[in-house]
Amino acid sequence: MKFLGFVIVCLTGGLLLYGTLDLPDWGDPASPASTHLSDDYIEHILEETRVPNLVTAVLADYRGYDTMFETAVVFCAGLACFLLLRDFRPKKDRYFRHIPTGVMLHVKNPEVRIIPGNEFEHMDREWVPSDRIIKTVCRILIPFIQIYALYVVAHGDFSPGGGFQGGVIFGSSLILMAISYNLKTLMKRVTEKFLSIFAATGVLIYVGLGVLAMIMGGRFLDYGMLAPLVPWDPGHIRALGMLGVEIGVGIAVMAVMVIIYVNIVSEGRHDEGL
Amino acid sequence: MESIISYKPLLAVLIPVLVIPVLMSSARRPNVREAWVFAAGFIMFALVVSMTPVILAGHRIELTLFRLMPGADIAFRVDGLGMLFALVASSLYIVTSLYSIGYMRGLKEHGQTRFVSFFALAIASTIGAAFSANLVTLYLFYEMLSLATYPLVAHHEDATSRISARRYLTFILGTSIGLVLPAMIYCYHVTGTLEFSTSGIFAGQLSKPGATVLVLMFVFGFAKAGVMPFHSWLPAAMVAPTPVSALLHAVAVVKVGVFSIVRVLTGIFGVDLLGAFHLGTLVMVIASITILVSSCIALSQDELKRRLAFSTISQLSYIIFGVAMLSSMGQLGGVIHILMHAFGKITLFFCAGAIFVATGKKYISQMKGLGRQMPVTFAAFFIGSLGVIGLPPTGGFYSKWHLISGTLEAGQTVFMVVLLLSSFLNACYFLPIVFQGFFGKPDDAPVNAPVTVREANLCLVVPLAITALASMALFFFPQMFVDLIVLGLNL
Amino acid sequence: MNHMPAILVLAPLSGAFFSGLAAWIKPWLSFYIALAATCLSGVAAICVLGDVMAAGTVQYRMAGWAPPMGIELRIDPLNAMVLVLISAIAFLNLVASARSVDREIPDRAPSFYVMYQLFVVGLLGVSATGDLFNLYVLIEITSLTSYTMIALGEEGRSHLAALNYIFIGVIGASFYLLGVGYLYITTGSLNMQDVAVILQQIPGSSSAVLTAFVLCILGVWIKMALFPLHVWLPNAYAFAPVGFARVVAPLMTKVMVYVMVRLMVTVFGLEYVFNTLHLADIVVWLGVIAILAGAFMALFQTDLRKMLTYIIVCEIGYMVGGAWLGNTLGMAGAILHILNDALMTFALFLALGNIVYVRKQVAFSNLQGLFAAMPWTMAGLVLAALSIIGVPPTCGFFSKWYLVLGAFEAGAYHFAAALIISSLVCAVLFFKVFEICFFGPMATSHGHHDHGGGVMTEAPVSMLVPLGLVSTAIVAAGVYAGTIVNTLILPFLQ
Amino acid sequence: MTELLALIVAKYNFWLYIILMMIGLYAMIAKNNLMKKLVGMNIFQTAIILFYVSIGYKHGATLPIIQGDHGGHGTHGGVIHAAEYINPLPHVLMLTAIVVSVATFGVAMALCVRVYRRYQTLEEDELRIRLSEK
Amino acid sequence: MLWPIDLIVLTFVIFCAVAAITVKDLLGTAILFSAYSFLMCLLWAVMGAVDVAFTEASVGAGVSTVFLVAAVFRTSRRTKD
Repeated sequence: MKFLGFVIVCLTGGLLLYGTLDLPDWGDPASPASTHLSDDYIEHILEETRVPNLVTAVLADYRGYDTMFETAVVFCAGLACFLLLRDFRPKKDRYFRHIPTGVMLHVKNPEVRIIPGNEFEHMDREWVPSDRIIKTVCRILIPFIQIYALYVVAHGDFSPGGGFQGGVIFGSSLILMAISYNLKTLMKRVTEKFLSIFAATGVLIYVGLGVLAMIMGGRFLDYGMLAPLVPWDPGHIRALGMLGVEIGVGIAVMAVMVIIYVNIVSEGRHDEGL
Repeated sequence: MESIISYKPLLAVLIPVLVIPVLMSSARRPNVREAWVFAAGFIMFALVVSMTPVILAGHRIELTLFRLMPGADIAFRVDGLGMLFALVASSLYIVTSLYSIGYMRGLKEHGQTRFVSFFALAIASTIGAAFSANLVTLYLFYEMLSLATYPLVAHHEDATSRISARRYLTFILGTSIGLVLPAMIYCYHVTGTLEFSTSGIFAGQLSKPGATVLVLMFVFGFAKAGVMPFHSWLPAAMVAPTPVSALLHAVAVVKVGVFSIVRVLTGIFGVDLLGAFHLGTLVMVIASITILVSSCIALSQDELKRRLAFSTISQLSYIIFGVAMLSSMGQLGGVIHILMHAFGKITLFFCAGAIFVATGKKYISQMKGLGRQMPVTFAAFFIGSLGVIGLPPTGGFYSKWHLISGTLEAGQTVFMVVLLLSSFLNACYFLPIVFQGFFGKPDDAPVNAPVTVREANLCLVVPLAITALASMALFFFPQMFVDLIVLGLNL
Repeated sequence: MNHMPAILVLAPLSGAFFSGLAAWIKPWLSFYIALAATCLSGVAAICVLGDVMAAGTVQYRMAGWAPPMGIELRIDPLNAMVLVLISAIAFLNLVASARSVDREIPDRAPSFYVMYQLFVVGLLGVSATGDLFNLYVLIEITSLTSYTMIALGEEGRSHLAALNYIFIGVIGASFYLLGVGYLYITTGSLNMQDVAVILQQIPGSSSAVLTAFVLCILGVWIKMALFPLHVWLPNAYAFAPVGFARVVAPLMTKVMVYVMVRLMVTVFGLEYVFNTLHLADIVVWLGVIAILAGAFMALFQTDLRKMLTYIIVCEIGYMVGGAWLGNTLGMAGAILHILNDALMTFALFLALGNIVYVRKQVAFSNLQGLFAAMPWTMAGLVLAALSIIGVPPTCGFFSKWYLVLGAFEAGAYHFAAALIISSLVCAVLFFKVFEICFFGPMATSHGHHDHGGGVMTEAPVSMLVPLGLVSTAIVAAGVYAGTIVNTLILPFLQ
Repeated sequence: MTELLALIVAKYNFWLYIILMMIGLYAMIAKNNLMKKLVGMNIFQTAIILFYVSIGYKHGATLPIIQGDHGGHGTHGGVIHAAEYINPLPHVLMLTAIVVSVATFGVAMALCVRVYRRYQTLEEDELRIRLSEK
Repeated sequence: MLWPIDLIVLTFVIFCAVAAITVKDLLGTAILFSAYSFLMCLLWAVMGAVDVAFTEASVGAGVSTVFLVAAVFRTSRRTKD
């Protein structure tokens, strides 16, 4: 196997090397790649869409159709993790802590019902006395991360970033919560239903905007047609449309990232994680 | 000769197919079922007969169903040749269905509905093959027939029938896919058409080796004709119930094979091309080898049906032999042998079946003295064997006569010897049966046992009597069929 | 403005998310939403086909941007045909899945339907788009969904099969992506038409273009499981849940063949493929090897399902070899075979699904007496098998006809021989199966009971109706093969 | 010598991406552990992304974000020179590619967890043994 | 003059890649992989692909690593190769 792999790799590498011979030099401004289409984009995007960040403009408008499917792919991944890992059977042995005494109970018998409350507290198997520093730091940090994520989503038209990055950051803030506290804390705040509905809604916002454009008499995703719906500033209507889809992408990505993490880390049981 | 557009050929093919669901639905009520079978048979026969005068008047009936590719449609064309074959098949179908009632019920066979349904399908595809206007359509019905026959051969669903059904399909399907299909596609590739035309479709596009290979591919590829070495499915298929052996493996299936070869030789290659490359002689050699070898094998068979099967193989090669003679006399003799042999051989099979039903005896060695118990059956057997050997007063004489005179006309003495020798062999393996039947003493029976006549039931005896008489009648009135052939091959 | 091309893709897409949401209200809703969505896209596909046949190529500019700056859907006779095929098969299979999915994936059926629709979206998008990179994204959607749904099958083995598929599939997709990269750096464009125009000016000797071509074709071959690269396919399709195997087996590989044809004909141009490069002979030989290898590997299987998967491998050889014969007949045969093979394979897997539904296992040993037990299913199976073998008037015969004609015209007699041999082997395969189904336990019951009088354990009607429809489609596609070639395929190749 | 150096300067980016890609591909094919294969897969895909990004790079050009005062108000604020800005298209494509790769990564990860839950190993040879013994 | 920095980073990248697929500890693999992604995004930022770099920083160096660690946490940490 190793040898075979080596041979294949060498063949592929050789082919690719051979291919590079006729490539234009690296960073050559005259190469077709950086003249044919890119010039059209660079020169026309601003007056056509009023969005200075060319990447966002091309991503969400010119190639918005691609991006819609990209979001669908993300949704797929989340759904896939749910389908493959989600496991509704409760664990047989559970751990509880009797808060007044601090005694740990290891319950093997599934019949025994212990309602976690102010007397008992549900525990992870690998339970460590919770570290106050980490908790505090994260409690302070997480809101800022989330605000930054919102900024990244909203400001994607003018600076690097956009729905996807913002969504990932927001999602990772939630993941951070799950790590610093424990998985239950997260799942209490954002339930599974909430996440899955968000994931679907995010993409639906995207598709919906496109369909709305169709209804308004344009092609699919033709934000220019949305002008009648937005009374103010028709000039920036395309920018607004992009913002809308970016928000959709952000929501979907945020939800999916959390779904993937939760399912992987708890083997689909959603009870205890890292 | 103008050609008339008519839906009759299509109807003739469709009726047996359309009746199948009815048969299936009336599985619980056998009499109703058989009634439907007869209805279908008679309607089909009537349709075929109703077309005969048109054909005899020198016209053609044509019908194009689907345009697949230019020059290769699914189309029907009724000409003399096809009409002759259709007449034989459809008329004998009625007789056989009567016979099969007696046989199947006499033996209390299982799965009778399946039996009659696939029987109807088989006869439908036979008629279709007879009426097909080009090679594609012919091939279509040829394959349909092979598949429709499989459940019939495998009817008994036991080990032997499994083996022989497997062999049956292997030979038939293997050759048709492996040899005929590529040959056919190659013809289309070269000429761009597959329509049968009496002058052939090749306008000098073939070299001698190419033509030779193609001819061999076709002759061996239509393995239903039982040309050696692709013959051994036929004896194996004898495990099927006797009506199947009678109609399909003496008339319909095997004759479809021969018919296809005749069509290809006369309609695709054409007499001139074959003559130019001396391919006729080649085919005649192959045929005569088959004739002699299979006759010799037949001599050594003790099971009656197997012996009949081998005699069928040799008789089929007569037809190919005659057509490959390329002389009008020979072709006439060959093609009309389709008819004559059909009636003779089906009689023989009916007799074998009747004997089996009545006495349960399969082996010739057990049949000593049976003739006095079943005089009608053995009389019919005698007539049938005369027909196959080719002696008056049976139609077989007519065809044999033309074949021999054809060889004389062409001055091919060697082949005449082959014919005479084979006729002699036929006599050797048929007449002793009759002789023993009437005059031999059963081994087991006491010396002066009172002989009681124990014929099989009427459903079995009547058909074999009919066919025997018919094959005698053909000796006196062959003219209509001769006209059909002359028109079909415009000799 | 005619939105049909967009609706075609959007209906299942939005349907997917709606049925995902509806599952939280009432689980059974998601199935009907999926049904409606696929049905809608089927209608749209038929409308598009009508437009194409009436007015030639249909273009749809996404977001209203003119290509090459924007993405366009470009639908000509070829993809119109493929689109109708995909949506029809997706719809019928959904009908058939109504019963089988609940049995196979009991607690996750709604999510299955969501995935299913996304898969269909991917296939439709792949065959509708006119943009090279968009093609990649959509291929990834199909792959991702199929990884997942394959992994929903038999515990353990199906997961390994899916992982294996992921690794190989990612290599394939990445090769395609690399190829697109090389194309982009040499042409500077991504729109198929535009790229084709620019490639005209680039000398054929350019190593970058050659690499791009080889990489794209290699990637597609990996995805379509051409023989040496087929290792992922048999396990993946054999362990997948039937409800998914029924749709992935006929469609996935065929769509990839479509992509190959599209790349050869539209993007690089037959001129470049056959006259500048000299790979055709090698590829035809590859096809021959694929055909023979697939057929003979199928011969050694003892499980109906495995057998069928290897037959798929064999059929791929037909199409690749035919497409590379380098003449119109061969290409037409290959394209016709995309349609026919999809129909045949779909019918086979539908019948398989019915058998699995009734008998759970499909090892040859428990197929006995099926003709008596489920006559209708077996009738469909027989018809499909005859079509695979190539018996007229089923459609398989005619695509084979064109392929062999093309082989003769190209003088590639080895390819013709391979086709004939493969049909012989397929005949052996299927009649082996039929023999088991015909005989079996009935061999002992030599009584008076009539045919069909035996115990009938037939699959539910919702699974039989699609089978019946597809069987008729098989015959119809055969009978009207000439019409299809003349009205759809030849206009595309001109 | 100098032109060789020039060639290297001109092309080394492409070559290094090829090296990275070979590493990833080798890991995917030859590594025994499924996780390693996954990491290899990701390296492979990142290498391709590197290739695209190198396509997009343009000497003497800056980020593909229009600078200056003609940000908001359309055309009247001075003309834009295409040579000043890097080609945005490859970046767009690669954003999509990254998303696709992370999605595939997640799914593959989930499958690994399932496989481990079933067979208690991620080494391919051991998996083969497990499969053969049952 | 951009290419020396570029070259240095590239060599680091390659080193990280090789290390990531050779170390025997999967947790180490995860971390090295994270480093690899981070260097990669540095490289892209140098080449002016800020958006791609941003995404890679958040995805490759961030979330993917977390996923990898999570998966390692649920499966085994040691490996033979």
